[in-house]
Amino acid sequence: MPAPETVLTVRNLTVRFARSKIHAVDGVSFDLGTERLGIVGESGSGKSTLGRAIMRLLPSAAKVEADQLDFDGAPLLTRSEREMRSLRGNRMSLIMQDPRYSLNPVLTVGKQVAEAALLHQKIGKKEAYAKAAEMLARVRISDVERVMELYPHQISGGMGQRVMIAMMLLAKPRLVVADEPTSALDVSVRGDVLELLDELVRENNSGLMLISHDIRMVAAFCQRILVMYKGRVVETLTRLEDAQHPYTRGLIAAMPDPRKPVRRLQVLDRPAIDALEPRP
Amino acid sequence: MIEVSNLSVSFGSGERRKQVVKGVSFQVAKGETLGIVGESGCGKSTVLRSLAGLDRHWEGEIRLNGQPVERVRSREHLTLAQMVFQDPYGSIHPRHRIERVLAEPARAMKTGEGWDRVAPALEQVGLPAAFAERFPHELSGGQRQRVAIARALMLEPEVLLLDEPTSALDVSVQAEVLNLLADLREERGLTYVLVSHDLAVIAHMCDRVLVMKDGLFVDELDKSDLARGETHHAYSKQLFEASYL
Amino acid sequence: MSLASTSPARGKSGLMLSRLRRSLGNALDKLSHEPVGMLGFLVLSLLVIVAIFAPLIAPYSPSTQNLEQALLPPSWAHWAGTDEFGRDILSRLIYGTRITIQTVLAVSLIVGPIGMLIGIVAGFAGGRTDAILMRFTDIVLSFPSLILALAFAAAIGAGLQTAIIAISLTGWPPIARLARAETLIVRNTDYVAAARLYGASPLRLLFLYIAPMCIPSVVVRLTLNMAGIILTAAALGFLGLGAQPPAPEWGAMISSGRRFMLDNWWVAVMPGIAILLTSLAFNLVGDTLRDILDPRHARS
Amino acid sequence: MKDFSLLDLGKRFGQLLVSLFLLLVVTFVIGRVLPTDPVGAIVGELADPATFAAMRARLGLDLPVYQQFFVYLSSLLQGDLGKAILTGNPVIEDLAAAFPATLELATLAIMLSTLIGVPLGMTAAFFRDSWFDQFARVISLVGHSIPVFWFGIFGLVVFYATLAWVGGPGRVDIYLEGLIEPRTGLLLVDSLLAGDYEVFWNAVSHIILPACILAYSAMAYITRMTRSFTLEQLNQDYVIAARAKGASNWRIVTGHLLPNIAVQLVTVLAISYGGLLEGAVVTEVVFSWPGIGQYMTNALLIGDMNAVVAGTLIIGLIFMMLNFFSDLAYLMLDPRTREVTA
Amino acid sequence: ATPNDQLVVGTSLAQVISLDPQQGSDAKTMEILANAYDRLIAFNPETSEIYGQLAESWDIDDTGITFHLRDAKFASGNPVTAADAAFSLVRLFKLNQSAAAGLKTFGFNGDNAESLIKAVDERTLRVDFAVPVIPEALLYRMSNGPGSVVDSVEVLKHVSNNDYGNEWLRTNTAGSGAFKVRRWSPNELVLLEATPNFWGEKPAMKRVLFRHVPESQAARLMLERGDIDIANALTAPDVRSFEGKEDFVIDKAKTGGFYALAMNAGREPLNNPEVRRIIAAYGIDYAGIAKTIVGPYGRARNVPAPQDWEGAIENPDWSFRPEEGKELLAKAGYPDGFSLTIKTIAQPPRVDIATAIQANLAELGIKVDVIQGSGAEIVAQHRARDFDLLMPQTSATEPTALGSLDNFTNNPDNSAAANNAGNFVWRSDWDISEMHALRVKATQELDASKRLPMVEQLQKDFIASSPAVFPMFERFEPLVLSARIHGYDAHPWGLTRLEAVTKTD
Ligand SMILES: Nc1ncnc2c1ncn2[C@@H]1O[C@H](COP(=O)(O)OP(=O)(O)OP(=O)(O)O)[C@@H](O)[C@H]1O
Ligand SMILES: Nc1ncnc2c1ncn2[C@@H]1O[C@H](COP(=O)(O)OP(=O)(O)OP(=O)(O)O)[C@@H](O)[C@H]1O
Ligand SMILES: [Mg+2]
Ligand SMILES: [Mg+2]
Ligand code: NI
Repeated sequence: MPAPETVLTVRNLTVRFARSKIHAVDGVSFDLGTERLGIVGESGSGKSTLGRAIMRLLPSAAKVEADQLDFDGAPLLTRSEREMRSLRGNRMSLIMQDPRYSLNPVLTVGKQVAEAALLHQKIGKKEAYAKAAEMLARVRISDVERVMELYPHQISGGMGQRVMIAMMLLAKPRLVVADEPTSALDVSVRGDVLELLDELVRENNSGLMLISHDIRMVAAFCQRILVMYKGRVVETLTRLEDAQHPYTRGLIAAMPDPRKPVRRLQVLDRPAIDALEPRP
Repeated sequence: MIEVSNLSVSFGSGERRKQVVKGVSFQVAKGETLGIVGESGCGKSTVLRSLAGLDRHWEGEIRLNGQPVERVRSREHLTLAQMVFQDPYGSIHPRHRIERVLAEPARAMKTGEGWDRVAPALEQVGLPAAFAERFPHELSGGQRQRVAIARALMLEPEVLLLDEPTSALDVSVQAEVLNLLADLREERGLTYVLVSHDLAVIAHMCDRVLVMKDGLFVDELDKSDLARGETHHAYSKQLFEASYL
Repeated sequence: MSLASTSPARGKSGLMLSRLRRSLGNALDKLSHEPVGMLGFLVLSLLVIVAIFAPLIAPYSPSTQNLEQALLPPSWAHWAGTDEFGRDILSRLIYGTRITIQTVLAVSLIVGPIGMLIGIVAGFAGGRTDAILMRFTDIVLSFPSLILALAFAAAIGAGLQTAIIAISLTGWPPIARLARAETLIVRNTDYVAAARLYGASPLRLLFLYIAPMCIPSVVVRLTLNMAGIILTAAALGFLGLGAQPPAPEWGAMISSGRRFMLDNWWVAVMPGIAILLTSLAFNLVGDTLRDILDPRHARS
Repeated sequence: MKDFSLLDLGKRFGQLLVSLFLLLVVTFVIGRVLPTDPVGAIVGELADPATFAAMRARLGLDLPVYQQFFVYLSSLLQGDLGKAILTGNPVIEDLAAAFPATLELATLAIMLSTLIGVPLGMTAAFFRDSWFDQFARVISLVGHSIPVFWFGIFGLVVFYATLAWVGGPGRVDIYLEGLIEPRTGLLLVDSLLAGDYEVFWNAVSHIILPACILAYSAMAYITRMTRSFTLEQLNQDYVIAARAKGASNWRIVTGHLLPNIAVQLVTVLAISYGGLLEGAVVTEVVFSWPGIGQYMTNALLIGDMNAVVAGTLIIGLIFMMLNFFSDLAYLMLDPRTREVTA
Repeated sequence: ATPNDQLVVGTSLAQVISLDPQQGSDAKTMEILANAYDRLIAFNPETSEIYGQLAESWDIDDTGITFHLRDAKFASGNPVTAADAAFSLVRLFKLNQSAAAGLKTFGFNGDNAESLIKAVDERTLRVDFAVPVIPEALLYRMSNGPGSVVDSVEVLKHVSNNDYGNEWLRTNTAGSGAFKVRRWSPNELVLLEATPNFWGEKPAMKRVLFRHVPESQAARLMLERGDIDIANALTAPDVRSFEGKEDFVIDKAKTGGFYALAMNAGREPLNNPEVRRIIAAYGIDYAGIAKTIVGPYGRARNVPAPQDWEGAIENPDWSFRPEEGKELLAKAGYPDGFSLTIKTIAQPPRVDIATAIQANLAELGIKVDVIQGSGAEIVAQHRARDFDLLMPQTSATEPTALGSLDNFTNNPDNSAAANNAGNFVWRSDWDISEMHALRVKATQELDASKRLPMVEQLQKDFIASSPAVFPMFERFEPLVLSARIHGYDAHPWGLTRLEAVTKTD
């Protein structure tokens, strides 16, 4: 049975934190199919908040409102926490930035990956470990047996991120939100991890939201890019060259490019952008 | 300006002794900007810290401005090179006002009052003088990094050691800080050693780049190599490819 | 020049004062978002006011005995009843705030600086100095505190001063440990590294860089300790070694009042309530201060 | 983060011995320069000065302090803690009687306060700033803010005298006293070993009230620390990761948080336990509990320095051992402190 | 509730530090030992009549007393012999500790004891007088705890360093009483067990337990609940709470001792007799304190002989008159008053009395600081004459007016060099050579009709002499018994025998 093409529909999603007047996410709308969608924007522009809002993982202090927030054709916001739990890690997953902090430091890698299997599949411990081993092998970890016995601080960052991916993609989710999955990694392993992620997502026929502030990396990797500025989506691009919005253009220009050396980098003209993006 | 020969640094002792920097040598000419790239943990910061005088258990020889320096620096030698740290949030005392942050170098060195030089220093890095009264948490990351740079310049060193000065910052802010560094270099004829893992930043700023791996320099690239994306070592090739994807 | 804020006319001290006011206002502002902490703060303020104006507030003298009127239950004449000597309990409680505040402040003022000094020196110097200082701290810490207090009282005689010194004697090690732990973190920060680079002397580092970072958590800890101080003073009173009669020290009142608990509940219950409220207030304020001041416990 | 290897532990052990020695010196000196004179208590207040002097000489108290110290030290090295001046009993026997009483009480108290305090603290952290958080805070602080003797007498009146739910002061009903031969000195254990269930249940009914009261006063610290540890952990990304995996709150608490705070918690519990083992004099007095706190206080009041020095040494030793073991716990519970194998 | 064959006494055992009857003189210790040891003679608490315990009879002559012992056995099974009795008394003077003080005033000491106290045969003991004494007085003193007869065979087995078995007897008993100590855990309990070897009637109680219950309110609750049978360390309010309760009986042992006030006559301004007189006669609210604080623990009394005793004189009209006192002080040269300290053991009711005195004297313009301390501390300071005011308590050595004058009118040599630190008057640095001489004369006057006026005169002299150490309150030991207890006759000195005690449901 072919899955419906639209994985996620977001209309006018707004997130506000208690005691803060500003909306962290402000009227964001987009559709996600089985594609790779990049979300870029500077720090604090609401990227992570958007991702977590979709996962319903924001703290209770956050108020999430939306005209529509449908996952696989069914609304998300009205679901109970219990229903959400059965979705999370199963039908939708979140891959986080830094494996050093997002893996539990006192549990072995194997245990943490196996937990993902235990939580959503009615299987025993043994099978869960077998599943975990299988998945770890899929993310090209050699010597799986040994690695499963290790603690997070005993493996490298790149490996940690693979473990994270294995853990989150074990259940072949429909929707994968990757929140800066590579920004804590070395450039040299960054490519590998992205490639792996891409491969798995394709295979599962899932939709991927890749959150990053590295616009060039996102451009190279994703089919579509949402550019966020102060909680709003200011532009949707398929190619960097098409960028119209001054913020996007400024962002591109601010990145040093060794192939096009300049003496001085261009900086953002924030007042001009803010004038263009009036806040309600 | 800087001459380093056969510098090695080890941490720990006994069985756990680990050599982090394994006998490297390099020179930096006056006014030059040297970049050091390499993956995390390869020893970049350690080299820099030894140059600055923060790590005291190095072996080999370091000469600054032609004078050999000891492991425990004298005050005069300290003023030769100052350092700017990666994390603008952690490198400024959270409970000192900016004026104190900037006045401290002069006061600690006992070279005059220091307070009256705060305003010009702020101006120099493009911050309003009114910022003197603020606490660090009242500044943004980019502004803090400017303050850190201003502080490093208070003792008028000839060498600035920059340890990933922009990696904690947004690209847009990064551009501002890099521009500032470029301007200062021009105005004062400063010598920079810039450590980063971001090749784009390195390439933008540096005249010459050393590629480091496991405590050794494996490659040296000059400006034209960088522009052409030319490398002389498999590792630097890999690094480049990853950065330009 | 456009340096409006540093115009010499206002002068350094005026500036300092306005800054102080601002940061105090800030703290109060934050406190006002914490209803429970605010409550504690109000109780403590009330306590201070009562202590200052004790002679004006108290309806009777705290030490005048009237054996005819011993052990009267609370009434309009004696809101909190009278004790076994016929003294008005409310008046004694009111005067007792002075002793309590005095004890708490004195202990805090001794314990805070000593503990902090030892802690930051140990943490900063490291190596042998650290080992020696921390072993010394361990010894004091492992010394049964009440025993030390008793020994001390035996040596220099019972009394409030003794109690203060005795409590202080065993009170500083936790502070020292806290300050040391904090110092260990702070001394590895980049701002300390930077300060080393511009030649700051060890003393400068200790007092200008490290100490200010330890102060908030030390203050928090001290505030939380204050409740403990009141209770330790009470325990010393229980053993007859705290403030000497007729001083209306709450702990002494409660411990002599306990002899009447079954028949004349108010004699022990009234000071008990005073101690409970005060130490609760101190605890609440300390707890809240920790939430406000300690960045590691900052609200997300 | 602490970083220990076995070597470091060995070093710590050495330091422990040095600390103990210093503790001995300090206690001894304090004891001997104190003006309280044990001789008066022995010979009685009406005796002649000559009798005083004779007794003082017999006890070796007429020597200079340093000589007394060496005499003491040399017998200590032979495992002899001396005789209690007070009773003429070997101190070690007195302590062997008094310490188990305290141990029993303290152990039960720490168990109770852990069982209640830890879940309370974690729940409070989970529902931070909710009414439950405030409630937990006030409840635990009240325990920390009321003098124990006040609570003790109150508890006796309510639960013993009025409701008759628990036994009164003392370790067992008095007529059952002396029926069980002490083996471990822990009455609960001894009575079970002897198979005497009447004494056992009687002892349980006696220990429960003081244990609850001590537990309540210790609970505040445990609850608060648990709460702040938990809060710290709740801010960590791995908790969000666990939730993103679909783990329930219960699973997050038991499977993820608890192992993480266990390490810090062990230290807190060790400190609390140490404090309780020091002997809660006041509680012991109210509940006529023949524990080490009462023993030491009495010894001190009467100037029985042999007993005080020995008691302090034992308590110091326990404190330092607890410290030592909580360091060991770090090593065992936190994989980050173990040797890196990868 | 307690079983019918066990007696449980809730008390404070803090002061019990030695079980050697010839060592300590602590009342609690004696209370326990009274049932483990027999004395040659004892006296009836009600009538003060002397009767034989181990002695079946005795003959008094001009030079001494001959005791004829009954057939009895020690708990060890050894027979009780006159040699044991002689050994015990000699031992008392050889050890020469507090316990010996009472008999030492009659001229016995370590050097002459062996020649004065001798076993004539198996069953006959001869005690010769060292100085002329009233035989009755000697008998009373011998009936006290230190007169206990120890099992010399057992004790001699445990002698080390010439200590007369003291080290061993401190923790063991070797007596012929109805009970023997089976267990003594300091500050916990003393467990007595009936011995099969007792010479008298078999006691109804199989075991007697003295339980350390230091907290009076706890003891009170236990008594109410029936977990103890007798409570004898209750505070005044707790004793009062049992008044009028059917199931309980309040009893009072009139110890014949006093709560006293010692002033240091060697210090300014207390060396001024007028100042002392003003404090004693105008400065203290005896009646008020007796009513609200001392309560069942005593009654106001300033004459050093208990009110009820033969030969005791009326109380002087000392009372609290602050205005007059203040005036007199001004006349005496202290218009602005002065400052003093008052030292006391941290124990009710003494602390409370001190607090009340503090408030009283404040009204005369005398500022008093209360200093509490442990028993050891305060006694040491008292012995060292290191105090201004201090509150000792005394106990009687014989139930006669003359006997109780011992503590207040006896000071052979007041010089510092005499260092007679066991003596209360010496401790107050109060020189009373005339009164002392009169007292000695009285103690040697065998004719009761001549002695009585001397004793009365002595009391009058005492009151008139602005005493530096004087009684404030007669000291009672109140105790509360469950009504289940029968046959408990509280002995004034705590030497209550329990063999006749029975219990009903
Ligand atoms: N728990 C929270 N309480 C209050 N405000 C919050 C909270 N979390 C995030 N915010 C605010 O919401 C805004 C968006 O934050 P978010 O973390 O989504 O940004 P981001 O784009 O992911 O930034 P970065 O690139 O730094 O990760 C910020 O202004 C932030 O301060
Ligand atoms: N004080 C120290 N004690 C022990 N090991 C150290 C110490 N400081 C650094 N190291 C080790 O030295 C190695 C090099 O560290 P360094 O900080 O120089 O790396 P780097 O190249 O700057 O990495 P990054 O890009 O992450 O900053 C690392 O393996 C690190 O663990
Ligand atoms: Mg983010
Ligand atoms: Mg680095
Ligand atoms: Ni914390």
